[in-house]
Amino acid sequence: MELYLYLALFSPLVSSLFSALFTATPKKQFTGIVASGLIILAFVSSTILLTHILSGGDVVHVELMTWMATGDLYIPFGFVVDQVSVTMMMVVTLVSSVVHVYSIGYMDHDKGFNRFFSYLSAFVFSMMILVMSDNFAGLFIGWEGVGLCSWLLIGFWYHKESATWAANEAFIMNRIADLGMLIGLFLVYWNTGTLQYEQAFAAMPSLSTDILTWMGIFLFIGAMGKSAQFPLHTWLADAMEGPTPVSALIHAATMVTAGVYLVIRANPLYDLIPNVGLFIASLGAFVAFYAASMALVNRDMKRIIAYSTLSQLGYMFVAAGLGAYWVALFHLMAHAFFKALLFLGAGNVMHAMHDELDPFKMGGLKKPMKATFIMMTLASVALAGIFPFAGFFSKDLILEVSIIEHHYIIYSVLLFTAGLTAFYSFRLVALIFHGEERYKLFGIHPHEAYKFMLVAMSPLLILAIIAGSFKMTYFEMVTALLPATEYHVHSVAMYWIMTIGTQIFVILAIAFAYKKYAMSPVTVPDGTSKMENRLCYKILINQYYIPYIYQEYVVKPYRELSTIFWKEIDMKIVDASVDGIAKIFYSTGENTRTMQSGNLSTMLKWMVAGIVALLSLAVVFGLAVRYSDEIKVILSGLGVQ
Amino acid sequence: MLDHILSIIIFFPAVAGILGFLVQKDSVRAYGIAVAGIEFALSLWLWFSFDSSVSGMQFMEQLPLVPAFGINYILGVDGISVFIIILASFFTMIGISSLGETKDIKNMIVTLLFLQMTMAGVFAALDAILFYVFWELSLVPMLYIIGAWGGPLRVYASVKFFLYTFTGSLVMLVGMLFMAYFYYQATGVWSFAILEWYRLILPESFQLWLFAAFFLGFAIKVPMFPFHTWLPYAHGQAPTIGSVILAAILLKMGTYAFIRFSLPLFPDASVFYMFPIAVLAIIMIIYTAMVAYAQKDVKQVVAYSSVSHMGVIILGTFALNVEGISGSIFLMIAHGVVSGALFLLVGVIYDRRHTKLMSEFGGLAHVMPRYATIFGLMMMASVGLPLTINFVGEFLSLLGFYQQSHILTLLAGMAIIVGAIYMLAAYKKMFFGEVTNEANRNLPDVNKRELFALIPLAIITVWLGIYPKPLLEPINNSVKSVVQLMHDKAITDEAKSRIPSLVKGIEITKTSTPEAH
Amino acid sequence: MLAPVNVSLDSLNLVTLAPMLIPILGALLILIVEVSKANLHKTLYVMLSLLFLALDLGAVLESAGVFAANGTLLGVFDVMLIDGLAILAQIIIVGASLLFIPLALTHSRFHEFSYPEFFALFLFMISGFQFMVASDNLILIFVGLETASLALYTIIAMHNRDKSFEAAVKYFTMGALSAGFFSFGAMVFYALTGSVEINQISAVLSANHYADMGYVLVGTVFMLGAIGFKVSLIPFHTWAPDVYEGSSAAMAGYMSIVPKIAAFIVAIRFFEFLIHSGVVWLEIALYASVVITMTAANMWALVQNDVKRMLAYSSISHAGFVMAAVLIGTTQSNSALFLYWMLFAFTNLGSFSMLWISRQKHLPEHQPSDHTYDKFAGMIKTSPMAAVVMGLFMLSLAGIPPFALFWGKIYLISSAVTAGYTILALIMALNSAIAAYYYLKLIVYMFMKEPVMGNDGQVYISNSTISLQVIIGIASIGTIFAIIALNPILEFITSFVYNSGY
Amino acid sequence: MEIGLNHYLVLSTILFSIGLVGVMRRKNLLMLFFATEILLNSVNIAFAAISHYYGDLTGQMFAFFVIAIAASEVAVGLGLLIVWHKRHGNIDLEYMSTMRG
Amino acid sequence: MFEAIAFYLFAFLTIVMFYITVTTSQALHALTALAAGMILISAFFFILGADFLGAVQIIVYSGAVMALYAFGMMFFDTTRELKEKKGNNAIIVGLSIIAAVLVVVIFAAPMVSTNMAAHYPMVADAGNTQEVGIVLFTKYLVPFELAAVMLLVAMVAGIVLAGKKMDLSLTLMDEAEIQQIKDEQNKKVLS
Repeated sequence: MELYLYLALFSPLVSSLFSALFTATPKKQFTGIVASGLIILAFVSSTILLTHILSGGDVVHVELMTWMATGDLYIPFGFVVDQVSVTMMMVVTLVSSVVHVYSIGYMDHDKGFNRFFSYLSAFVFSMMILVMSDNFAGLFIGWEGVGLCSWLLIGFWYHKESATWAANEAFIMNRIADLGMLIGLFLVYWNTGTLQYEQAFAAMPSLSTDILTWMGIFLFIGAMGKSAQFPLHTWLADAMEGPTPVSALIHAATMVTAGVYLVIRANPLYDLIPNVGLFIASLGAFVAFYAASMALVNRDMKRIIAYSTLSQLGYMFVAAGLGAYWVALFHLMAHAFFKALLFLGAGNVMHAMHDELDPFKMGGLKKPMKATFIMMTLASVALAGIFPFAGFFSKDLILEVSIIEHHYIIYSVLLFTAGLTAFYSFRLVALIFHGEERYKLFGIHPHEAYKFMLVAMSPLLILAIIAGSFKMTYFEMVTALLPATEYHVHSVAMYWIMTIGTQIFVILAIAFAYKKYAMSPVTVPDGTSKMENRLCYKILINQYYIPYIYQEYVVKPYRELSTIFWKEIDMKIVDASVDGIAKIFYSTGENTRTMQSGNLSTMLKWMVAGIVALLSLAVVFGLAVRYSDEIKVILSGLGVQ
Repeated sequence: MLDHILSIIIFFPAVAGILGFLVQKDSVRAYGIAVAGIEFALSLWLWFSFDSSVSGMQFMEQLPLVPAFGINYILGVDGISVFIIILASFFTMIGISSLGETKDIKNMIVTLLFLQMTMAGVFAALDAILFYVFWELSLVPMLYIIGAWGGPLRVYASVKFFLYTFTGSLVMLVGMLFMAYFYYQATGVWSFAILEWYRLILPESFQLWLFAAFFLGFAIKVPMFPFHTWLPYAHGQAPTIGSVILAAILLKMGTYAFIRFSLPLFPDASVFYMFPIAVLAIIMIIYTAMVAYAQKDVKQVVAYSSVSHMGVIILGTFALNVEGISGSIFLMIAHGVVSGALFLLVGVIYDRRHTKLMSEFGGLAHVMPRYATIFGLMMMASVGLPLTINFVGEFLSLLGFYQQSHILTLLAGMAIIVGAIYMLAAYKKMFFGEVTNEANRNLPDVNKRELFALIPLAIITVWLGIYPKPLLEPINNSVKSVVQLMHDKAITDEAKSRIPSLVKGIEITKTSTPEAH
Repeated sequence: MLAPVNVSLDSLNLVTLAPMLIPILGALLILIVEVSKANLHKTLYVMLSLLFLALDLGAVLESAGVFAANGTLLGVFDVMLIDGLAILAQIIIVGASLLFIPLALTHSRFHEFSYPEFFALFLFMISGFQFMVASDNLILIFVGLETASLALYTIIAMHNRDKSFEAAVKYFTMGALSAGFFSFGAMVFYALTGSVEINQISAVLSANHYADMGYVLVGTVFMLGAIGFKVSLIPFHTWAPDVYEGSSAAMAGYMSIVPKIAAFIVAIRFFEFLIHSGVVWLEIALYASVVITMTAANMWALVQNDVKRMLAYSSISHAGFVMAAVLIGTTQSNSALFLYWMLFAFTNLGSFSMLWISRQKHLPEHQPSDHTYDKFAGMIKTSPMAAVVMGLFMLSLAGIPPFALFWGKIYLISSAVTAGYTILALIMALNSAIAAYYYLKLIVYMFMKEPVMGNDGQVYISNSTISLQVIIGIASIGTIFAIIALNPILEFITSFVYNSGY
Repeated sequence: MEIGLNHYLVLSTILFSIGLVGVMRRKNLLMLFFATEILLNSVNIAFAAISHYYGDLTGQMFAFFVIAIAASEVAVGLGLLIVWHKRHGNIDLEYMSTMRG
Repeated sequence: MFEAIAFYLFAFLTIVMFYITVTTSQALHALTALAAGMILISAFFFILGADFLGAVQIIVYSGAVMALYAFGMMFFDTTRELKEKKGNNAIIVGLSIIAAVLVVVIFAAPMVSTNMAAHYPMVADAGNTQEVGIVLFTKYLVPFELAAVMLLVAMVAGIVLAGKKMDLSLTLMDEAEIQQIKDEQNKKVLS
């Protein structure tokens, strides 16, 4: 099985390096094909590993070599394929295989074609390290690695100012969280003496709650950055500047879920500190609602999906925070499928619309883009959680968990959010595919994507539909590692009321969306309509003014402070004081050199003056010596020692 | 020959430098590369014959110079110093081979060879005076390099560099003389041998003063805030090769000296001053990073980033445990490689455009993709991305210091944020966007000569990031003995508890070591 | 009636006179040669002087052997005192003179060297200095001092241009004032103790426990004035820069070494017993003047435009630095004084010789004095070897290891540390940093600036002859490889100083 | 009223101070040399007096040598002045300040 | 009593003479006053029993030195009234008075320790000149000889400086000029 592990791990690396060889050359179709092939190889290996684990095989654990060893610290390159990581591997390799193949078409006309595959495969490799590592340090490698690839890919079109800005924003924001993560690591190391999951988790129960709480908080701060939780969420929406396959892979399916993965991975820790868990869950619920609310009014197709991702991440954190790790993981998996599908569909639309992102400028695309229409609709249905699609199983489970754990506020927030989710999803679908063909106003002739791209998307479509049916298989597998809490509402009646109630609520939301955006005529908003001048609309469209606040109260002051530090403090105080000391010597020399007037008479006077000065000193001293006793008396009278 | 390999490594370039005067002007570059290559081969040989499982000094050489005053020619390397020596010879080679069109190239190469002598000497010397000799002597070639080949403010910059460091080290010299005097009092003979000094246990009050004296010398060299202002000038004005060697090797002298002198000689003072120094280090990290962000000149960005990174090294050093000190030593090497490479990269663009202002550039990634790639790699290494060389050092340094103070480590950890900010901003300004300046439209990409210098650095950056063990293991062994020595020598309870003992349960009796008073 | 005085020749120890008599004989011989045949070439006199100086050095080393075997030697009614200090000082005096004399053989012709009187006066001067250091009798010291000084004034004036006359007159007049100070000081001590011999003075003073502190202080003040003038302590230094500028560069280099070491010996002999027996005032006064001399001279050197004048101020600073050894007054510090001065002799003679070798007869328009900084601009381009050598001397003067002066510096600072003068040690160290600035200034000009238009480098070696090159070669070898000879020298000095009781 | 050593010392000091005044205020070098003669002569009085009161000849010896020194100085000093005067036609020290700073 | 009167008288006169020397604007007055002062000092020497010294004082100072100065004055033509800038007199007077007062204050106090032994005691039955001779030619033989050297130096110096040798400055002349002058000299010798 080690072979498959290595294959799964390293074939993306090979793919990346292979593509990197051709970065300086014009587009080569085969780099895309080879890269996709290698990723698919990784997928196959992961599948084999999955079947191995499913069939009750042992956890595959290898230690490649020592990375760092000094003092008591010992960090190997260790990789483990267990129930959790294999799930993640499956998600990662599957989605990335799809995205790779898809990208061959999507990036067809881009001159950075080869480079794109290099970056994309590098991302897969980093992600594989992240999920497969058997220790926190390895996790951190992957953590930073995906950050790097995310930076590269967001800024892939580096000639665009907004893209590079977004890339840097994403990287720096992630760095802020990474600091928390790093501190978490230090805490783990100094308290348990190791960074290996197994030993560290084994040592944790004997630690005091305070330390564990801090550990949990700092690790979660790390997770917050990567999973774009409030207040570190702004980068995710901006990250949509990257190519759409990137958004699908990184900013929907895989990287952003790393935070959830971390919490799941550290479940022995979070089990010990339920308060932190509750905080995580509350934050998750808040983010779920908060993001969904922003998605309601947004006019950027990709941003809407990004907010939806954010919202779903909130769901996952709710589950993870409440201790339902397997539920979180399950939703993670299901979400990966339908969200990636949604993004890829959006990519098709963008292609068709020549990179137009405003859904208000589309409409009626279901005719020219039938396949895409179907896929996106189904994905939205899955997202909305309609039975029997994947979202239903995973998302409803989270609602159940919250009610079973008696967190009714969370439950009601989540329930409300589920309605919002359905609304904005179908608002999007309706705006794009239904109604009038507004795109004609802009003189665009949309066309369907390449066939093979659609084919490539089909596995996701299938999974988005049927993933829910694997729930029990999955449950049995994963609970070998995670706490096996089955969440059942106590009374059957209650269960049905809840389920059906939710379904109805969601369907009503969908219907409302259709009514508003598909049935009634839609105009491109131009800032004049009544709704657009409402306060709440303004707040939402401006993302609660958070980016503005960051820009005005963090970025700008930082820049100004930097300039002040440089020009005022460094140059005018620190440096000037050093130069000042030198200048004092120099100017003293310059001012006193007149003493050497060259006049002999003056020189003689100086000599006599020297003698007189010495004599005066001598007399003072002589008197002091002679009358030392009296002087002491006087001084002591004055209070001097 | 192996018995005298250190002497050979030190004096071979100097002798070759003198002979270099006789080489014809057009051929002198080849001569320089050849000499530096041999020197590098010698240092590699040193590495291969180095027994990494031994914690003590190896290849010791001893020759009385002025026995009446206790000055001896003592050389030796341990895991702490050996790699910096190798790095020095490596950078001399890289530097000479990357030299482009330079006026008075013969003088430059001879100067570089002399500089190499002093650098090897500093790290191999085990006698304080010998150390001081090389330490001061290293200023002279650098003075000349900056002053003769530098930018418009070169004279100011070079003299400032020289005088500033010289002043600090003179105070250090007084400290050294004090140490020798204490040794004389305790044993009746003069000695400047560092290993002999290690046996002294000084009372805390003396330690504090002596530590301060040594600190001034080292801190200016490092350079620590607020003694850092010579560095931007020196880097800003120096030619590429000068900046490379200054950043890669010369700055390391200060931090190396902290580990070689301050920690083992004054364990109690080290503990006493740990927090003030850590605060300074944190100011260095954050403040200079912010200053770097405000810069308009890309070389100044790299220069200030050096200061910022040196802050992390200082912090690791004053973690006073094996993890931190090993990390800081590793980071010295890492920072040497990375900042050296960054300065080389800045030199590449400066050679082409004769400006270093970032506003002059923009969109270079279109024009010079290979350049952008290597720059990007080095920038990421500088930012401390895992699996690059810098991360190992930074991680261990911060990890080590976390044991001493949580809050301060948290603040120091800001390094990874602020570092990313100025680096990414600079990268964005230079490489991203459209090509706006017509002068940049047709810039040639990095050429073979430059690649020859840059590729090895890139390889090292990644290789040691993934597999730091060849360095980390010997460093670890030597650091362990230093930490143990410090623990044994510590006299205050505070110090005893702050510095971990590695030998559990065995307490070395104090009577075996002479006590000065 | 008076009884006849019986003196046995043995008890006179006439051998103690030998080193001083040799140069006197040489001078007389030169005068006789000149009288008998005029217009002989200067090389003859140079070689004669060299021969006599070599003999002199031989005699000094001979007495060094005697000292090593028998200890301090008194001679000729105890007027002569041949102890370690005297021998060491004579070695420096004669050695530096040996290095100086060949500098007369310049390519261009200069006035003083063309006349044999110069060499006669020079040898007389040396014997004067030798008497000065080889006695503890204030009378002999005074007469020796004046003999040497009068010869020196004349030698300076013999350079024969306006500046040198001015220098000689200034030096002479101030010297006369300081002679007054010396005699007044000696008078006070004579009044106190009834003796003019330093060891007697010391013995009597300690016998009555310095009962007349007022008198002691007055005497000390005037002695300090007189000796301070000789070693150029501030504010008695004002002659130094002008005299150095006025005399030839070679002479200036010589003056920065030999007269001062003679004065240092007197200072050691006179001040150390005072400090050690608790004249705290002297300690304070010396401390202050040492610090002021070091620092202020450095600051003035910073602002000079002429290299020779800069070196003059730097010599003042170095003298102040070394005076600290007298203040500290331990065996180590006294040894350090000699070590420092020997190494300083090499370095400073070397750097002044470099100026001498570049001396032009007619200055170009843009050059207001003999050795402006501008003159050396871009020297590395036009005359690299000379630039490197000059740079070497500058680095040594700045105290950059491993060049000669560094070793003297650390030994001296170490002696301050050892004796507990920590602050002084720090001030001494930091002064080196200030000093480094103006030495660097010359290096900056030489290595980092472009040559002045029309300077083809010929100017730097306009005076060059083999003998000058040899001297510079010796000086630079001494400067670079000082470390090799350091241990024997140090042991030699220390044993001599220690056995003399200092 | 006995004349003691102190009287002579005080006299010597007063004369010495007069000499110092002369040294400081004279601009004519010849006159300045007069003042230096006064300095040395004043000390000689003291030496002779001490010698007398202590019954010791050393003081007279010192005075004797001081006279010799003074005489020699006159010779050299006048020589220097003659050289200067030949060139410049004056012996005023105000004209002697080409070197300064 | 006689001694005291003599002391005060001579002291007064000496001070007056020397005061005139340093203050008068007539060079001739100064010279005369100086000579008078010198002679008055020799009077002190006689009072103090230093006959030989007194004689030397008169011969050397009043004779030789004064004669030299007189020649010098004629040479320099300074017999006319001197114009001396009356610059910062306050400094001069201040410094001297401070110096005088300080030293006088100290010297006015009698010495505590007067019990020192005379190293070269005066012999009762010998004349001062004889005593001086003995001490001078035994103990102070070396200084005496050195003084002779010093006088020789002074002589040589005087000859060199005041003679013709300094008339032409080789330092300032070019090599060609020097050669020309030499040739001329040789011609003169030949012819």
